[in-house]
Amino acid sequence: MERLGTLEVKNLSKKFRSRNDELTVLNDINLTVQPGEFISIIGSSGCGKTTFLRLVVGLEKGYEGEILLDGQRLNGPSLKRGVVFQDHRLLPWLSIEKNVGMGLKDAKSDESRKAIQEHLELVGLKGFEKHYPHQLSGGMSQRAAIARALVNRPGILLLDEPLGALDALTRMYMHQELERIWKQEKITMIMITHDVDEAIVLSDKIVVMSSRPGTIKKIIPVPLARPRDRASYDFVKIKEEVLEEFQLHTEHPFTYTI
Amino acid sequence: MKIQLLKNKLTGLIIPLVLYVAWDLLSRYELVPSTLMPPPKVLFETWWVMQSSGELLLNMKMSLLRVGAGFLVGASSGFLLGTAMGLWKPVEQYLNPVFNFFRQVPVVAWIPFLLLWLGIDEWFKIVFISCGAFIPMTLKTYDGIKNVPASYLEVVRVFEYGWFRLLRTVIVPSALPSIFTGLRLSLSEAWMLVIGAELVAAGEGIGNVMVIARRLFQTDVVLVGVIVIAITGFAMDRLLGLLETRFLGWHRTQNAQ
Amino acid sequence: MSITTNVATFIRTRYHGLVSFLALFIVWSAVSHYELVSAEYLPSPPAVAKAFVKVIKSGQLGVSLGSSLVRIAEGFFIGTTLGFLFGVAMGVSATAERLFAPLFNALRQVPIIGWIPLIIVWCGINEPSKISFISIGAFFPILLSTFEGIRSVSKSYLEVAQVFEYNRIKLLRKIVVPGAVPNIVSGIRLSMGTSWLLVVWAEINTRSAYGIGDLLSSAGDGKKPDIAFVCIIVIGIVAFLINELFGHLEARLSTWRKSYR
Amino acid sequence: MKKTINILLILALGVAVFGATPGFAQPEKVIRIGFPGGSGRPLSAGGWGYVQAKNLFEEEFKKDGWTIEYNYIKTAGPGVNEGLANNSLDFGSHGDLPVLSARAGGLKIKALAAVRGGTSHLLVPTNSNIRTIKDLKGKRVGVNVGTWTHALLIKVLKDNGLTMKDIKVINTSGTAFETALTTGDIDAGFGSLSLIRSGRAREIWTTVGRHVRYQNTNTFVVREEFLKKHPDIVKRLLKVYVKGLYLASLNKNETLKFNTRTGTALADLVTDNGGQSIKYLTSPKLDGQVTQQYKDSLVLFKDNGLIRKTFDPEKDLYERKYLDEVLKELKLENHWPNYDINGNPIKK
Repeated sequence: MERLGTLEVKNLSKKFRSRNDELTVLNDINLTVQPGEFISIIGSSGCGKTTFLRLVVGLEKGYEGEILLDGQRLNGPSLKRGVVFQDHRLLPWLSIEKNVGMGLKDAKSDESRKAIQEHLELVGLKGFEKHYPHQLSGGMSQRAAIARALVNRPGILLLDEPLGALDALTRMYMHQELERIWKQEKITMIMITHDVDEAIVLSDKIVVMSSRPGTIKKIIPVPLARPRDRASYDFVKIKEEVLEEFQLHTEHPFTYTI
Repeated sequence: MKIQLLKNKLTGLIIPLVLYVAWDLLSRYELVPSTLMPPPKVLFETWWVMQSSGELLLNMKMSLLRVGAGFLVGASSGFLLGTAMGLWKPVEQYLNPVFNFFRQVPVVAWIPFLLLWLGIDEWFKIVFISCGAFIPMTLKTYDGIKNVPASYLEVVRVFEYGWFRLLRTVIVPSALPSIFTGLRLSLSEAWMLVIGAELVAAGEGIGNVMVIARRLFQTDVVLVGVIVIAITGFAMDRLLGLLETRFLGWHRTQNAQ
Repeated sequence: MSITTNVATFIRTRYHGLVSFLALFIVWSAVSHYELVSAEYLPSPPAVAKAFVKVIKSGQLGVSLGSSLVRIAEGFFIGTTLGFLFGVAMGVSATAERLFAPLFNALRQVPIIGWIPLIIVWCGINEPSKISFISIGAFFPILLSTFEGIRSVSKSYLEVAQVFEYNRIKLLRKIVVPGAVPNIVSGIRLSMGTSWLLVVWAEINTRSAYGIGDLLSSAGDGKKPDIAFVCIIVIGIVAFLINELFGHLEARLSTWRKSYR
Repeated sequence: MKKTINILLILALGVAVFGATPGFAQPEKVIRIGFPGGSGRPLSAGGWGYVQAKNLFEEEFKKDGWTIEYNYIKTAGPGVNEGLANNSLDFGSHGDLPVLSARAGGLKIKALAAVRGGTSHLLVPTNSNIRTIKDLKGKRVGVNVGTWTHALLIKVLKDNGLTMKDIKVINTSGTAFETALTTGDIDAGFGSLSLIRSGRAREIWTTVGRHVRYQNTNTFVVREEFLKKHPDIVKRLLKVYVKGLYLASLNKNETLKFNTRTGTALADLVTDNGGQSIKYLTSPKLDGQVTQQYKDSLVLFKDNGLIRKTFDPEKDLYERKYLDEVLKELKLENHWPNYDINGNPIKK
């Protein structure tokens, strides 16, 4: 199966209506993601980045503008887009193997079995097929969730702060793993994060969003060779550039969540 | 460590033992009339007579059959209504208020009408037990389905599941702990109500044995009846508990963490 | 908000429920109007309304309800007091728990209705038997909830208290019991609900001069289905009120817990 | 929060103190007599009705502050036993099965006098095709378990070669029995003439005109503990009672008239007891008729599992001392003859 995964977002706006109020969450978002690109979206909490992601997944309905995946307008969730949530959301009553196979039409066929096995290997969970989620550590659970999202070979993988709940060391280890998976699968990834370092380590481009209403402030390319060195001069420079965006455009400087 | 544990267990036996000895002495020396509190020895003898004559088994069988029928009807219809209300908004909107209204009325209050409508035979007893078993089952099934975490549902929406697969992989397993609670509540309610039904309108059954014994002034038989229904109720609950651990191992361990 | 808007909101939010009740009422009226079921088995709505007015006017309902409520209050008081005391003792002291837990666990297995024949033999069919019966029913929920409530008071609070060198009484008063209050109140709610059910059981099984259960069963025996119907409705309403009242109390006393979480 | 708890506690305490006192207070100087009774009847049948209607006990004990409490126990004889067992009754007057089963179950009571002449009718719904007792086989029979009609049913079935195992016993009592019979929930059962008169039932068998062993022979019993504590009160009470029976025996018509206050029509009373001598009906003597019948009953009850331990009534039940003294003091030793097992007076 050929993987496409070009995402085009044109003039996207999203409003939430409560009884009396109307709240604009996203305003005039324009973004193009090429196949195989790794994009991070970074912004302070409440800037609408999660809403944006949910719109792309199709879990949120009703928007103005256009979201096109390989030229087709999005309409509800689909297997063409995988998603990994911050909480791993593995079903506690299913074994890891079955959790990973959740997205497959017929999880019992030889083909599916193979796909599950491959993806478990991909995320480094071989040998844990029969385990249950509660028997896994946080990092392992998140890896299982990634395998689950990838198993039907979606064109694009959306990650909603996938490493947010992990401790610093595990997180750094997971950065390597994620990069490896991304390279191996050659898949488009869009990740939401709070963590500037994480974004620079992994992304081709960093989308910086500002809040109320959420708009794209700046798109910062990261033209560094991989694997990236967190201590290098270029790395630090990009980091400063990203941080500067916040300094300048945040009304409440104390609400950083960096 | 082990000795301490044993000691702890033994402490628990002190009060029952003291009570037992007090009971034995009081009734043996007639400080408490043995007509009200027959001595333990008499109870064992009575139990043995009832057991060996087959009287106890026969009546237990009748009661258990009734509980079985009433529980089956009540719990399964409760499961259906709970599921329907949990899954379909219109059903919930129209039926939940009515259900909530009727569940406030204790089943016992319906006895005169149930007797009027159904007579004093099996129909009355089974309907009565079913009504009692129906309510906790409906509540717990409905609760369980309503409380399926939205986060799990979102995961599945991405996978484009049909409703049947959705039900099978997510909704039912997620609601299962609550449904099991419903089953246990429903069964203990059924067991209580079968005794109640047999006290009100007889036929055979362990409740009826107690009524007749009461009327023939055989307090020992009444007491044996109380003990037997306690043990049976306990055993039934444990049985469901075992089933629960078997099917819901993931839930137990998850909660224990 | 004005009354009309209140009513409008009520109707809008409860619309579906109201429709179902209306439908039920229409079916009931139709069935009894066309005598599909004889009035002996199902009294018509007007007959029930008339019976309602009659029992209120004659004072029968008031006296019955009053007697039942007094019975509940007595049994409930005895049962909950004992349950609370044992619950606190078992919650605070491991020895008390080890002493009493097996006994109560065994007694708890007797379905409450199973006590009826024994209690009648022991206490007769008058007030004492009814009150003992209700007491037994009210005892266990409070015992369990108090015990669990106290046990659920987090160790970290106890450590805080240790740092402040609280003595046992102060510890109990300032930390343990307040921490257990939400549990205790939900136990009280459960006990109260059970008591209401049990008073009806007790009255049906032992019969006395007054009581809502007595009114119900004598109406049922005496072929006065309209009065029996009134009783069922009243029993339901009281159960509902008890539930609401104690639900509110529970919510109020547990607010700190919610906001804390 | 603390305030709410305090208020709740005070409320609960208040209710309990206010409510609990009348419930558990044990009255002193009250003589409590229990009778089997349906819907709160004001009077008993037979000689008892005379004693009650004339307020004989009340007048006797008024002067020293004792009050009399008549209790009509809806759960009939077994209910009277329960009252005696848990000290809420001092005296009882109930049938052979309840008295004998109580004594067999260890209830400490003594029989002071006999109360004779209870009747009953085996009824079926009007449209039933049951004609004879043999037709009852496999049918659902309403039985007020533990009362004398329960025992009567066993006797009647035995006469016809049947046992309780051949019928389906449905435990019903009082008004529940009448309802069940008319709705067809039961096929037969012992009841009163009023059901026949209202056209709701038909009689297939009756105790009226039959051998006295089919009739109910009640006994007037006292709790042993009360007897030990107040032998004088027991004797005085018995004396008044016997005096009442004597007066009743002199005037059959007045007695029957008092008995209509139980709610039974005069015609029915005449049908039930009219054929029997008033002397027989009022005799308190624990004579051969009573003792022989009770002896036979004990065997029957043991055989049918109604009692599990038999005993000697002469030793454990009858207390003739007081009755003998009273009769002597009243000079009524010869007013009532001794009756034999067939209900015939024994000539001296």
